[in-house]
Amino acid sequence: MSVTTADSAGALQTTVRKKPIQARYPGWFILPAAVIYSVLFLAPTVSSLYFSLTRWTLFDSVFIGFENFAQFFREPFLVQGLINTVIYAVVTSGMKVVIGMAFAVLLTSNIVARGYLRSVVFFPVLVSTVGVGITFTVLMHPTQGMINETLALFGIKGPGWLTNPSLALYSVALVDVWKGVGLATVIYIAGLVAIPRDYYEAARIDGATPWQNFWYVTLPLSRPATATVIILSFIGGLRTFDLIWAMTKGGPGFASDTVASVIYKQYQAGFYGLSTAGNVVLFVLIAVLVIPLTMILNRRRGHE
Amino acid sequence: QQTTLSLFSPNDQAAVAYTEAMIEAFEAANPDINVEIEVGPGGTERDNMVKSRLATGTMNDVFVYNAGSLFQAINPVQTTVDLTNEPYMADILNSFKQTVTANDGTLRGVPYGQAMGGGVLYNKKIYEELGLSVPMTWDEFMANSAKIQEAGYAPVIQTFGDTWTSQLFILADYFNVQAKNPQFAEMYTRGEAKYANTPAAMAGFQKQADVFNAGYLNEDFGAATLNDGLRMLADGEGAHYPMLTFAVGTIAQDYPELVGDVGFFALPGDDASLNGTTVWMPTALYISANTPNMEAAKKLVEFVASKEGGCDPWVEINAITGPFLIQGCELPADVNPAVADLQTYFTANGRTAPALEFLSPVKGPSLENITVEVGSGIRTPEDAAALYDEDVKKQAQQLGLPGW
Amino acid sequence: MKKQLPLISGIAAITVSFFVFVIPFLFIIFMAFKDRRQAASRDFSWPEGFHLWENLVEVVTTRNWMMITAFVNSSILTVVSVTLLVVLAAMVGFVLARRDAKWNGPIEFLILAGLMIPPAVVPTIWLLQGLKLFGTLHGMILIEVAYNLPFSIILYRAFIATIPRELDEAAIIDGARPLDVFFRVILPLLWPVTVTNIVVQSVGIFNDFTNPLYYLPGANNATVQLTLYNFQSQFNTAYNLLFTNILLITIPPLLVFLFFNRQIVAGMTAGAVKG
Amino acid sequence: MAGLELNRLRKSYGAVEVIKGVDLSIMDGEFVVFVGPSGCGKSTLLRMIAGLEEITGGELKIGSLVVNEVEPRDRGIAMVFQSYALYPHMTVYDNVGFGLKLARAPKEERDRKIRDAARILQMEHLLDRKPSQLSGGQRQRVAIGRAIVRQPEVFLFDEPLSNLDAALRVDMRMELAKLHQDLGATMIYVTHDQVEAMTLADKIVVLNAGIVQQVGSPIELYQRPANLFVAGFIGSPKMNLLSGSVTAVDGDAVTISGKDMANVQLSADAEAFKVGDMVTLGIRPQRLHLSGSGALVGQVVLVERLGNETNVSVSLPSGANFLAVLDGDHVLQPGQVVTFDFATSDAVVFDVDGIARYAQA
Amino acid sequence: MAGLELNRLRKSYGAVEVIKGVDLSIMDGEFVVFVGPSGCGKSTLLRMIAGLEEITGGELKIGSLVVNEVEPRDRGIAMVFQSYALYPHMTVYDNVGFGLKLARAPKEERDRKIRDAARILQMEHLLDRKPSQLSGGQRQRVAIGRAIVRQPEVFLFDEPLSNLDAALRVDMRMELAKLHQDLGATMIYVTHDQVEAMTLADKIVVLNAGIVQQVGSPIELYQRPANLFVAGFIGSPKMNLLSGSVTAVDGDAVTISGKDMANVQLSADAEAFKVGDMVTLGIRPQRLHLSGSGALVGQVVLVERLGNETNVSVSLPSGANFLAVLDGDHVLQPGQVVTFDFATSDAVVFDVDGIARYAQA
Ligand SMILES: Nc1ncnc2c1ncn2[C@@H]1O[C@H](COP(=O)(O)OP(=O)(O)OP(=O)(O)O)[C@@H](O)[C@H]1O
Ligand SMILES: Nc1ncnc2c1ncn2[C@@H]1O[C@H](COP(=O)(O)OP(=O)(O)OP(=O)(O)O)[C@@H](O)[C@H]1O
Ligand SMILES: [Mg+2]
Ligand SMILES: [Mg+2]
Repeated sequence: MSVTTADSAGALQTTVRKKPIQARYPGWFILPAAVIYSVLFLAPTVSSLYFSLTRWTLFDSVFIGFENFAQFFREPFLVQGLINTVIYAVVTSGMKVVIGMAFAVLLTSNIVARGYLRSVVFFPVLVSTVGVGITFTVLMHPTQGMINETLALFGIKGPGWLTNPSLALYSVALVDVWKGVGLATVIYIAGLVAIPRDYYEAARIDGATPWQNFWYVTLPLSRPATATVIILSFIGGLRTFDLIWAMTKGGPGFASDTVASVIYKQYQAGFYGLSTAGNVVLFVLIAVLVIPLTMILNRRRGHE
Repeated sequence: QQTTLSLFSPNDQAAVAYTEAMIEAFEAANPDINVEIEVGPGGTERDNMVKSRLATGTMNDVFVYNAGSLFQAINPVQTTVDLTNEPYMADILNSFKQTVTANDGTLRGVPYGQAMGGGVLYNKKIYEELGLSVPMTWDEFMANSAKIQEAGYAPVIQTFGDTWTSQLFILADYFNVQAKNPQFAEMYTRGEAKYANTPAAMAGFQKQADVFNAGYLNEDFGAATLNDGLRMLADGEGAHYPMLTFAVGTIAQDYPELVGDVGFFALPGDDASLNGTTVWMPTALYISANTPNMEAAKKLVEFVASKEGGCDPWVEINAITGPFLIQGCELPADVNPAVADLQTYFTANGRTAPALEFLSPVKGPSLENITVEVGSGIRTPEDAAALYDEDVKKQAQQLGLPGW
Repeated sequence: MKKQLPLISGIAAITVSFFVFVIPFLFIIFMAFKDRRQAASRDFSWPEGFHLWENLVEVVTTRNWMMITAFVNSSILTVVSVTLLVVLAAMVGFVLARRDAKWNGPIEFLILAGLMIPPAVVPTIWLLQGLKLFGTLHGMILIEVAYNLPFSIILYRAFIATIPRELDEAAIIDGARPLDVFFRVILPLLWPVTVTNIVVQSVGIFNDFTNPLYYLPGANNATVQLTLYNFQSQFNTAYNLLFTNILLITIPPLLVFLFFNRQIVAGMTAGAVKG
Repeated sequence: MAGLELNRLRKSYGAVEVIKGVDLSIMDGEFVVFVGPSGCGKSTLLRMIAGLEEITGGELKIGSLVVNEVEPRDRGIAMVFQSYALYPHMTVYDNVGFGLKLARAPKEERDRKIRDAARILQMEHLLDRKPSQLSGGQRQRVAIGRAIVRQPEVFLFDEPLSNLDAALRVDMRMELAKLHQDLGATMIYVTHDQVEAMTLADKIVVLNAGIVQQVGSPIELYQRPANLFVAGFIGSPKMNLLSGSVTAVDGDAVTISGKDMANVQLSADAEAFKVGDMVTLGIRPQRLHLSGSGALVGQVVLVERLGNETNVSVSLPSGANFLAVLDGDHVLQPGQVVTFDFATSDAVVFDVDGIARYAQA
Repeated sequence: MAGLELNRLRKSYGAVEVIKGVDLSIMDGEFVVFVGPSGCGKSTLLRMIAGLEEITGGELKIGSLVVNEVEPRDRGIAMVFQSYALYPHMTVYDNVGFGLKLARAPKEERDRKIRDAARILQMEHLLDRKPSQLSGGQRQRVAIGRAIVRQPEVFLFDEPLSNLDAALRVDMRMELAKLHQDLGATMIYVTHDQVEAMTLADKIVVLNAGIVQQVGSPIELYQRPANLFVAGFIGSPKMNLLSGSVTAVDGDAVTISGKDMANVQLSADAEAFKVGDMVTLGIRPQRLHLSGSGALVGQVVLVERLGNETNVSVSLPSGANFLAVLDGDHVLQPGQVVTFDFATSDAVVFDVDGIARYAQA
C-alpha cells in the first residue's frame, strides 16, 4: 500500500493545476483532426477568399475589389436561383427527414425482409450521380418514359417532368430525395437503435398507441439523429448542384438553376474569381439559414 | 534507357481509339519511349482540369486540348512549349496554325484529329423520296421542311436532353454572319458588335425560333439526346439535324448500315450565292512547359504531325469525319456521304469559315441555356439575343478585355 | 393478429419498394445487359440477347486494365481514410459533446463551415505541392479526411450525448485515462453510429471523383469513378459499358453496406444505468 | 373482474428457462407480494403479466380474458419499473402526467392528479426538474407517481421503495396500502423487504429459480413455511437450521438428536418419519432465549447491539453457526459460553427432502 | 494516510445549493455510513469525494493532500454507483475486471480476483452474461464486484445492497465487513437501511438537506439523538414525538404535561428548561409496553402482526398518531382502548428548537 501512495502522491503533484472535469476530456483529442482540417481545408479555403476580390484565370489574378460581388448580384437569374435554392433545400431536406424517419421506423421494426428492404433503400446512395441522372431522365422521359407510360395506363397524360420549366426543379428534387433518403434512413436507424427499450416499455404500459409511442418517445429521443439529418440534408440541399447538373443542367433554360448551379456554371466557364465570390455569397446565405437552425436544434441536447 | 511519357488524352471513344493506335505505332518506332495515356472528363470539366494542372505545374508531359479561344485561355506562352521552329510545321495547314498561335506569335500545337463542319445532317432517303434538293437559302429549307412534315416525318430534329446540341443554329450560322459582316469577329471581340443589333447574327436565333414556331420539331425534342437524334436521323424518323459532322462517326459505329443515308449541307443563309459551312478545327497536341522529358515529348509531337501518326491511324480505325489539316493526308475514297459532302465545301473556294470561337475569345457560357429556351418557345429571339449579349459581356469582363 | 402485422406490412413494403427502388435499379441492370446499339436508345426495355459478359470484359480490360488499378487505389484510399476519419471524428465529437467549453461554439461553426464551403482546388494543389504530397495516395487520403471530417464529427457529436455520462465516470473511477475511456467505453458503444459513418463515408470516398481528379493525377492513380469517363464523353457515350461500369463499381460499397448493415442492432446501451 | 389467472406460465431466454411453469390465481382486489432471491424471476413474471415479455408457454388471464397476445395498453395495468425508465426528455410533471395525457384526461383533472401524487410522494418541489437532476430516491418516487396517477385495474410494482430511506418507506407503504384500499385495484408487488411483504400482502408468493415455493398469507409463511427454502427465506435474520436424525417417534411427537442437541422432543407429523430418518430442525432466532438450562449450547462469536435488541452469533459444537435475536440490550462477550432454550412448538421439522412436516391439526 | 478531511464542503447546481458546508473527518480505516432522507445529498457528497462532481466551495483532503483538483483516478478510490453504471458492451467478467485490466494486472491475477469476487457475490454462473441479461439485483452485485476487485485506499458505496433480497443482503453485509477488516481500507457507505448502518458503521453521519445533523457511533445515535431530526430518522419505526409543555423543573427531572399525557416526570437537562416552555417528548415504539396503568392512553387504529412482534398504531386524544412495537404476537382489535407505559429514562426531551436536552452526566 505504501507503494500506491507514493505513486498517487507523485501523480498528485503533476495534476494539481488542472480542473478535473476538463482534464477528463482533454483538448488534445481535437488536435489531430484540427491539424488536418485546418491545414488542408481551412487554410486553402480562407486564402482563396482573396481571389474573390480578383479577376482570376488561375494563371494570374488582377485585384478588382468588390467588382465580382457586384457582378454576381447582377446575374440575370440570381433571384430566381435564390428562390429555387431555398425551395429545393426545403423540399429535399423536408422529405428526407420525414420519409427517412418513416423508413427507419419501419426498418427497425421486426418487419419481414428487413435486410432486403434496408439494402434496397440504401442502394440509390451507392449509385453514381451520373447513373442516377441518366436513369431518371429516361424514366421521366415525357413520351417514352416509364412513369408517363404507367400514367397513360390510367388514362393520365403525364407531364414533361424535366422539360416543363415549372416542374423540372421539383422533379430533380424528387430524384434527389430518392437518391438521398437512404442516407437519412441509416442515420435515423442508428438513432433509433440507440434509444433504450425501457422507454418504449414504459410508454406501452402508460397506454401509448403506436402513433403516440412514436410521437412522444421516438421523436423526442431520436432528436440527435433528426438534428443531424436536418442539418446535413439542408446544407446539402442548399449546396448541391451535381444532380441538377446531371439531369437538367439548370434547365430547361434557367428554370431549375440554383445558386450553386449558377456558381458552378461560372466556374466551368473559367470565371474563377467570380465563382469564388459566389461561393462566399452562398456561404453567407447558408450560414444565415443554418446557424439559427442548429442553435434551435441543439438547444436541448440529447438525453440529458 | 526507357523514358515514360504521360499523355493527357481526350475521352471520346474515337479519339481514344486513335490515341491507342497512334501510340502503338509510335512505340514501335521508338522502342525506348513508353507512353501512358490518362483519360479525363470532357467538356467544361476538362477545361478546369487542364487549367488547374497547368496553373500548378502538374500537367502531363503532353496533352490534348482545344485550339482557338480555349487555347488562349491556358496562358500558352508560359505553360506550353514553343514549336514554331519545328520543321514539320511547314506541313500543317495555315488555317489550323492560326488557331494555335499564342499572342507572342509562336506556334504551340499540332492538330490531333480532323476538321469538322457544322451545318445540317439530313436524311438522303427522305430527300430522294420527296424529290427534294439541298436548300441553298433558309426559305428553301423551310419549304423543304413543310413538305417533309406533310409526308409525316419530323422536319427538324432537336435534342435538348443534351443541351449543347441546341447551339448549332447559332454557332453553325457563323459562316452566314461572316459573309454579311466580315468584320464581325473583331468588332464583337472589342464589344462593338452585338447579337441584338446585328441582324445577320440575330438570324441564328430567328431560325431556331422559326422551326419551333412552325411546329417542325420532333415530339420529344425537350428530352431527346444526341444519340436519340442520330438514331432518328439515320432511321428516317426525322429529316434535318443541325449538328457537327463528327456525329457521323457515331452513326457509323451504331448504325453502320444506315450511315450511307446521311448527308450534310451547310446551314443556309438568305443568299444562295453566299452559301458555305462553318468549320471547327480539331483539338491540338501540346507539350507542357514543365515536362522533364522534352526530347521524347517532341518526338511524339513530331510523330503526330506526320502522316503516319496524324492521319493513318484515323484511316486505320475508320473514323473519318472531316478533312485532315496535315499536308499530304488524303481522305480515302470510301468516306461516308456526309464527309464527302463536307469535303466539297473545302475544295470550293470561300465556302468555309472558321467558327466564331476560333476567331474571338468571347463566348457566353449560358448560350446553350438560352438556345434551349428559344428552341422551346420560352424566349423570343430578340430577348434571347439581348440576354446573350449580357452573358457575353460578363465573360468579356472576366477576361479583362478592353472595351467592355 | 399481432404476429401477422409484420408480415402484412412487410409485403406492402416490398411491393412499394419494388416500384420505387427496384425498377430504377432494373433499368441499370438491363442497360448493362444490352449491346451498344440497343443501349444507345436508353429506353426501359428488355435486353435483346445477353451481353453482360462481353460488356464486363470490355469494361475491365479497357485502357490496360485500368479498372483493376482503380479498384486497388480506391480501396486503399477508402479503407485508410475511413479508418482515420472514424477515429479522429469520434475523438472530436467526444470532446465537443462532453465538454462545456466557451470555444465550442466557434469550433462548431468551423466544422459546419466545412459543409457549407466548397474546397478551393488550386490553392490546395499549391499547398500539397509545398508539402510534397501532391499526386500521392497519402496526400489524397489526408484530403479525403479533411473534407469529410465535418460530416463525421457532426454525426458523432450528436450521438455521444446519448451515452450516459455515468459510464465515463465509472471508467474514470476504474482508473481509465481519457484514451481508455474513449477507446474502451465510448467508441464500442457508438458502434451503430460508427457503422453509419463507415458505410456513408466509404460510399462517398469510394465514389469521389472530383477530388482525385484534381489531386491525384496520373494513369496509375486512377480511382473508380474516373473509369466512367472511359465510356462517357460529351459527344458519344457507350451506355451499355457505362452502366456495366456503374454496376461494377457499385458492388464494393454494396458489399460494405450488406456486411455492416447487420451490425446496426438495437440495445447497445441496455442495462447500463438505472434511472 | 380484474383477478388474474396464471396457468403453467413459462418463459425462456434462448436456452435459459427463467420461469418454469407458474400456476397462480390472484383475486380481484387482492394485494399479492412476490418475494424470492435475486434473479429468481420476479421481475420477469411481472413483465410477463404486463405484456412486456413474450410468454413462452402457458396461459395468462386477466379478468376472464386470455391476454397472452394482448397489447400492454389494453391490459388495464400500471407498472413501476425496477429500473424506473423515466422519460429523460420530460419533466417530472410530464413524466407523471404522461399516461393521463395519452388517455386524454382533461387538463385540470390531469393537473390535479399530478399534484396529488406529488404531494403523496413528497416531491412537489421537484415537478419542474428533469430526471437527470434528481437523486436516486427521487427518481424512484417519480416512477411510483407515474403509476399511481392512473387508475388501472391492476398495479404492478417492482421493488418500488428500494431506494428510499426508512421514514419515507414507511410513509409510502402506508400510502400504497391506502391506495389499495381506496381503489380496490389488484396489486402485484415485488419486494425484497420482508417488512413490506409482511405488512402489505394479503398473499405472499415465494419464488425460487422460477418455481413457486409457497403461496400464503404472511403469517402462514412465517409460522408454517412449506419447505426449507421458504423457512430460510422468510424472516430476517434467517431461521436457524440444524441437522439431526430421528431417534424416536411417538404419537404427535418426534424426538431428534444431533451433534448440537440431544433428544429434543418436538411436535410434528409423526407419520412422515421413522426412526433413523435424517431431518432438519428449524428454529427462528427470535424464538430463542437465554436460559440457565436449554437444548442448545454454544460459544459467542459476534454480538451486535442494536439498542432495542441484540443479535448474538453463536458457534455450536458441530461448528455450525447459529443466530439468536434477543430482546433488549444484552452485554455479552465473544468467547463466552451461553445456553439457549425454546418452546417445542416454535420449532419446525423438515424431512430429508426439505418438506416441513407439521403435526396434523 | 488515507483518512479524509472535509472542510466546509459546498456544492451547488446553478442556484440550488445541495451541500451546504459539510465538516467531517474520517480516520484511516474507518467505516463511515452516510444516512439521511432521500435527496439530502448523500450521493452528491460521495461523488464529490470521488472527484466526479466539481467542488463549489471548501476543501477536501485525502490523506494529507488537498484533492479538490485531483483527477478521480489519482485519488485511490473505488466506487459503487447508485445507478450501477455497468459497461453494457462488456460481459460481467470484463466489467468486473476492467479496472484491473487498466492497471495492467497480470492475466492470472486478474482472473483469480474476478473469480474470487464472483464467488463472494454468488454470481459465478453469470460471468459470461452482458448486463442487459441480468436481473436488477444481479446488476447491483456486478457493480459491487467492480469495486471490490480493486484494492484502493478508499471505498465509496452508494446504496450497494438496495436491490438484494434479505438473505443476500445479510451475506453481502458480512462480506463487506470482512473486506473492511481484511484490507483495512477506509469505507464510506451510503444506505437507507438502518440495520446496515447500525451493524456496519464505526461512525454514522446523519445528513439532512445538505447539512450534517449528527456524527456518532450507531448506539449513540440511537440512544442519544442530538435533535428531533436524528431522533425521527434513526430507528425504525420512527420515534414517537408528542408535544407538551413544562409544568415543573426539579433538579434532574422535568415534568411535562400535554393533551395526551398528564404530569410525566422525566430526566433531562433541567437547566435548559423553565416552566411553561414548549417541549417535545420522544419515545421509541419499542420502549412502550402494554400495561394496566400508564401515561399514554389511546385507541387502536391498525394492528400489524409480524409473528415475532406486533405493531400497534394508536390514536391519542389529541388526534396524534402513535406507534408501539410490542414483543411477541398480540391479538388486538381496532377500536379497542389500550394503555401504554414506559421507563422515564427511555424518553428524550427536546426543547423548542428541537435540540435534545439530556440530563448532565
Ligand atoms: N443536476 C442537478 N440539478 C439540480 N439539483 C440536483 C441535480 N442533481 C441532484 N440534484 C439535487 O441534489 C439533491 C441531492 O441529491 P443526491 O443524489 O445527493 O441525493 P441522495 O442523498 O443521494 O438521495 P437518494 O437517497 O434519493 O439517492 C437532491 O435534492 C437532488 O434533487
Ligand atoms: N436476456 C436475458 N437472457 C438470459 N437470462 C436473463 C435475461 N434477462 C434476465 N435473465 C435471467 O433471468 C432471471 C430472472 O430475472 P429477473 O429480472 O426476473 O429476476 P428478479 O427476480 O427480478 O431478480 P432481482 O431481485 O435481482 O431483480 C435472472 O437469473 C436473470 O439472470
Ligand atoms: Mg427484478
Ligand atoms: Mg443517492
